[in-house]
Amino acid sequence: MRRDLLPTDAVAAGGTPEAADTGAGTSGAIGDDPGAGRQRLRFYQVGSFAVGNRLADPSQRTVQSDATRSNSLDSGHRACQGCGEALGARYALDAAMRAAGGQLVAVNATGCLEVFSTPYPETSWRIAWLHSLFANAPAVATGVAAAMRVKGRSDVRVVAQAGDGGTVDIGFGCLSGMFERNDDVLFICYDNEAYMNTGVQRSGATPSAARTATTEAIGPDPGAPFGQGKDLPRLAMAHGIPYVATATVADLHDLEDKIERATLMRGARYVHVLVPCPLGWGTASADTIAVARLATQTGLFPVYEAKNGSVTSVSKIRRVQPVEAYLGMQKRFAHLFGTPGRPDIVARIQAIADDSIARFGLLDSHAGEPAERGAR
Amino acid sequence: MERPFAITLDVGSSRANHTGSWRVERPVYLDYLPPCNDACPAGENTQRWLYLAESGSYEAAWRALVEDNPFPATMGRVCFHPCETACNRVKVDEAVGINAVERFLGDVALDKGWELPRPGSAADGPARPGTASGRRVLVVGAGPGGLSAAYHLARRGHQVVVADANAEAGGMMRYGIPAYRLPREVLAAEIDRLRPLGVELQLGHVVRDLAAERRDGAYDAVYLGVGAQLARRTDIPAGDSGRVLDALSLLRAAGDGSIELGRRVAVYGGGDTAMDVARTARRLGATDPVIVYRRTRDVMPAHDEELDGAIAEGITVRWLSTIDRFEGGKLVLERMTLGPDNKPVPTGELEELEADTLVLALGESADLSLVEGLDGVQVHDGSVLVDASMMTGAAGIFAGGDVIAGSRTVTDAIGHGKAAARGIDAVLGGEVRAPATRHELASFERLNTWYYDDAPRTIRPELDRIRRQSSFDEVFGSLDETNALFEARRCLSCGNCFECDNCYGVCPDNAVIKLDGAQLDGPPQRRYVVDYDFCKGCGICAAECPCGAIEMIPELI
Amino acid sequence: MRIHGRGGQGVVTAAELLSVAAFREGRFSLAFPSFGSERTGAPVVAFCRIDGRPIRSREPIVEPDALIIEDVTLIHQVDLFAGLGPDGYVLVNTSRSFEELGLTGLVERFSPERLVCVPATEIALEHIGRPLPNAVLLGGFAALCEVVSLEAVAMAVRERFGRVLAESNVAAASDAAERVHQHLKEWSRARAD
Amino acid sequence: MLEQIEGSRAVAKTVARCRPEVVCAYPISPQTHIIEAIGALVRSGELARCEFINVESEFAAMSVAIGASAAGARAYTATASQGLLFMIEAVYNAAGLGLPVVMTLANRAVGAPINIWNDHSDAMAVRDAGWVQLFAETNQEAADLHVQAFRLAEELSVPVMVCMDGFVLTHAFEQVDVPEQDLVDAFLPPYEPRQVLDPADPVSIGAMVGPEAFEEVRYLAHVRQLAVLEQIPVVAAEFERTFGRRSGGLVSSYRAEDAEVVVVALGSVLGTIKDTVDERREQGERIGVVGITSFRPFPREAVRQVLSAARQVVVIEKAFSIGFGGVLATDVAMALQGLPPEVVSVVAGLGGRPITTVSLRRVLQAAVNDRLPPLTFLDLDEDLVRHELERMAATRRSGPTAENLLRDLGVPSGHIG
Repeated sequence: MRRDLLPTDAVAAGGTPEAADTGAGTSGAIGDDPGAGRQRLRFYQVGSFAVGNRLADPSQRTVQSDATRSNSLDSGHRACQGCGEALGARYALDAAMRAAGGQLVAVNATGCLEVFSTPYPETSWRIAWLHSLFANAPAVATGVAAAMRVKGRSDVRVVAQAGDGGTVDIGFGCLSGMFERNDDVLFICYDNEAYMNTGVQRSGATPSAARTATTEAIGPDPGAPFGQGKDLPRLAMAHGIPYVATATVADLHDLEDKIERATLMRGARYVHVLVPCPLGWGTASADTIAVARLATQTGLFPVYEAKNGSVTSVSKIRRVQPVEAYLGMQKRFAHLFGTPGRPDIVARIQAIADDSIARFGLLDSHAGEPAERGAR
Repeated sequence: MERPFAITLDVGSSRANHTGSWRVERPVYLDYLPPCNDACPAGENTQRWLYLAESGSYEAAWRALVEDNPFPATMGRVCFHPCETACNRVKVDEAVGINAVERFLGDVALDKGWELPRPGSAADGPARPGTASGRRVLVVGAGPGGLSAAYHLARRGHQVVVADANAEAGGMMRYGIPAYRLPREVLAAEIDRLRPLGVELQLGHVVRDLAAERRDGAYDAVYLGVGAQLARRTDIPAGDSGRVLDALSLLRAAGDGSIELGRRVAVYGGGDTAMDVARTARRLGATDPVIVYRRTRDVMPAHDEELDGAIAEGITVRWLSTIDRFEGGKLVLERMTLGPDNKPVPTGELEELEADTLVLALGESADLSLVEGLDGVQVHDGSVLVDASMMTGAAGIFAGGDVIAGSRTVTDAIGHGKAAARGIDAVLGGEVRAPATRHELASFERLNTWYYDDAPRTIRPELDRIRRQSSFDEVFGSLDETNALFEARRCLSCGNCFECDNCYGVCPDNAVIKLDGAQLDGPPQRRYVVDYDFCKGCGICAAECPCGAIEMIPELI
Repeated sequence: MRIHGRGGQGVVTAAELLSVAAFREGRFSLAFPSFGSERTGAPVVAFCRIDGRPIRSREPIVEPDALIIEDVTLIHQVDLFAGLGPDGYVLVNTSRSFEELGLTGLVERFSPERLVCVPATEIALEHIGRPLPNAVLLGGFAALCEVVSLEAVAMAVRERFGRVLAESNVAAASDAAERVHQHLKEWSRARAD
Repeated sequence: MLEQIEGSRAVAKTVARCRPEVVCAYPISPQTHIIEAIGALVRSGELARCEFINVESEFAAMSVAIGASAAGARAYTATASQGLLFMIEAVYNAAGLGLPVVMTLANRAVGAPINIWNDHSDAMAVRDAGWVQLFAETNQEAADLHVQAFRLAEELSVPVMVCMDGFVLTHAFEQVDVPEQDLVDAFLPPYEPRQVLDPADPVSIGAMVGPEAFEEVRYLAHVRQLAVLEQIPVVAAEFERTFGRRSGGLVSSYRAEDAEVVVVALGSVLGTIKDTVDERREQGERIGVVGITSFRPFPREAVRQVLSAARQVVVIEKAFSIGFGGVLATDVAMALQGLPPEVVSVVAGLGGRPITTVSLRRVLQAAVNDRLPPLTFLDLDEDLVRHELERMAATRRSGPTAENLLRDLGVPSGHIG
């Protein structure tokens, strides 16, 4: 069920049955009469939203539905229960592995992902993997890519991955350099919106009003300040690199599609994946995907892709939600609710969501509107 | 490769770290009772056959269906489909068109000549090839209940004789349901399919003395499915000019074309039968049939789609009206209001309605003369009393359908027949099976509806209005295969794994194992098991299971 | 040798050329600048040691045997003559005389036959078309103290620059050498007189 | 072939002949001429099959080298001073991962105050990082050490830093026999990594190691360095056989056999010292010189042997550990533990201050006369220091020291030397 076979808008928005037809091959013979004709399978049951479908043609399945997926990040890792990053990393790297035909090397920045995956004497990776430092994953990946190029290994794709701290903060210098040189690296940021590895401190990706250990929910302006933080996908776009995309662990099809597309491109590519952190966000471990989904359905996390610096497609909001629905399930925003609560702050966050919806045209009614509208 | 100590590790070695020990809750795959199954009076495993139909395995789907109900083509036309009323999809968009898919399967089966399972092959009964039990059962009444009982008994290896006073089998299906809803050839074909099972139909055979009949025929048991044939009447003063008929007579006569109605026909009643009568009258030439009903639409017993069908054919309804008298081509109606408990209260206001014929569709009563005097058979309020196995107070005598209390529908009767067959089998020395534990209901709240794509139901083709007013051609057409498949795939599979791979995909610990189970009657079934060595119990699999088939259960500490 | 000038005048290059010239003549030499982050126009010093055996010392030359001064305006900024012995050579890029430069006192401290002014910038403009006095001065220097030959300087210049630039530099250097010879001849004649 | 060539260029040509596959370039004085020249060699095609990457920082330079090396490519970079300190985390990392990166360090002082001139503070700042640190005395040796560096690095999976004095060597034009390509090829086999990022044989490189094994990992790194110590003379001997000249080794000794006073130093200052020693020898003083080529691993045994007969050891070093004293002197003293020589430390040449024969002469005379204290600062302007100390004592807000000193000196920017 590849999204690239579909009109983007229709799928993103749920669309009509016809438009949402996943176009997934044929079911072969119908009934017991081989001559009854071949027809396109329609998965109205789970549409293109669930991981798989027993009726789909194997060639059209998601990587994650495949019993022989590479499990790039295997069992036994020490991530917390319900870790979005563990999920996102396996999603992304399995997809990259499939796209690259297994010819993949991954470079990892320091952070949760690195710590929980490779404590001596055990590693959870099943791929060629290198960890160097917190800030240098993009540069290390550049080195790997250069080595591959000089050795004529054009078949090998290089992925670098980091959390939001390693991407938007400490690693940004190297990342920007990698972008600017258009090095042949796919950089994946697993954004859980704070320094989770060190105990939930604010990063440049922490959203306004979120409580972290360094932006406590105390005082007249509780949580992370408004008007700060980096919108890295847009900064990446400003470098004019061939490919920039955002995704979440809540839409596997979209994520895999973007990773596969990015894997097969050349030059600097950037995919920014929202990966909720039950610990840092204060969500139930079972809600990791649900909260990521709400991030998209409120408009707070716009899902889109951009080529050569321009947005080329956006995932429309399917069931628009007020920000309360998203904030309300996270303890890091608990200070905004209850008695007396802070409806004024919630309103400011809603305004941010509305802005994002307008900027990217996330609702059908906004389709075609100019994307740029003020600062976030 | 000589690897540096500690900093360089062999891939996948973390599998030595069994993170399952972190778990305080464990996910368990459970099968819940889907609301469609729960609501089906015939006890159909609706979701199961929809599941099979989804993959295009129509014969497998039909076989799963006829495990419970031998008349899919019929039921796909006449069932009032409580399954759809119960369907959770109603809360997403619209109910799955289960009934239409059933009809599609039934029609495909007739078309392809698929045969019912062999005698003695009941999936839920003892294995007895042919009529190996050597027991004989008399079924009185070849209506839906009787035929259902006969079918299920035959499948349990018993020899069955069905006696019916009418010239043709089918009971109310044949004589009470208009042909525009159920073409007679469809009904006949499905009934004929019972014969290869060894079911003997004795038509035109009136059973008067049940005890004698049983003794003479050496029947080990009897199923009583005589239905309700006695029209209920009400005392309406009527002059000579007024022609008053009862609904069953009219419907029966319409079936053999032996009746002439006037132009102006009034129908008194508010059930499905009243609708059938009015619509039949329209087809027989009545220009503007009127239904007179004492109460309002929202409390009317007729199903919405029957009423809508009638209105679409130009039939009008006089709401909140009773018939005071019928005189000189005129009905005098009295206006009512609704009192407490929706009881109609007379207002004293009168009005007139021109009518040539008044048809009373006020329901029917069972003719219980057959059981009068039978030892042990108890009757209460016009209905025979039965126990859970459908047995009357008399040993070996079972009853179902309209003769017992409860909902009087074809589907209910089919369910009764099946239940009685099971009861009879037990009495005749079959294994006494404890009733299967009913699983917990798969409530809507269990579902994660995000995953289901928006897909409004398919509209069945309808006959155009002009032809509907003038012929007994079937009003609703069948779904074609594409539509049937589409409709089947709208099933949410409430409470039962349908192999969407979500749990397999969303587990952050790769702790869900995808099975590769070959399955005889359909596509390979790839359900899943949890690898408790690694499952940390986060619960994402359960939260993201579209159909709510995973439950988190606390670990015993 | 110590060479004084300003950033951009090729002071360092001059020292390097000198070292190459010495190398070409089979001697050991070591050239190095007074390392700094000097920008164009700032005072710059470069050094060159020449010897018949390997040179080990890397200390800056505080007691030079010879000085080349590429820019006389430095005279009042830097102690150009620091450490120069009484027999030291001095070659100054100027179209004026020591007297005209107000350096009469200086002249008296050293051997007057070893103090030569040569208008290297003018010569450079004439031959090269640009005010690049360094190779010109090396030509003059070869003539003055004969520590390296004009031919070796020409070789070094040809190694360093493209053909056209090299030949114009060589011509300019030869011109300067000629002028120095001329000057020395005049001086000895005057002295003989 | 002998050439009169700038040190940087000689190193660049030599490195190119070592056929590095990835070169990371970030400019910093006085390293610039090296990477500029390699860049030109790559552009001209003279150095083929090489990725020359203009990175955005020294940190990235070392990081790119780490990635390249881990992926099986021969990786090289060069830096100095602040650049080295900016990349220090990656410097440790390359060593910890056992990646045979070779780096030229154009030694330069570390600020503040910012200073671009030569001393050894930068090299000393990373002496514990796990890199091999080789110090070149001449540009010939600088060139030769790079060939040996790649060989050592790759044989033992350890990164090697070739330290050459900034400006003093990098910018000096002198005669160098740049190693010939065919000889380099014979001496330096293609890089065969001990561990490599290979999709066909995947491993996880760079695990987190906790208290249960970290000490062992560090100990093994130490053992590796000891193996390097064994290997350096072997490689140097083979180098001599191949190229016909001596270069490298653990230590070099000059007229030290019968010396009562032995001067120990690192790098290019050895030449000036040797000149001074020759002069003192003519005066009948029994003075010798020992140069340490391999600072890390530190050749404890070799140093012990070569110095054991001396009465006094004078360590002249271009760096010191503030609050204690000489770094090299400490190492030397440790090596001489239990032996008679007295070890004194002379800190000299900081921030590019010339180490002159005149000053050395004074030091050596003092040494011969046993008048050297344990720690001396060569040519320290004591008046200036006293003045500033007084000022600081007088008023707390005495202003920044460096600026005060400059004001006191009244020195314009263009001082000689």
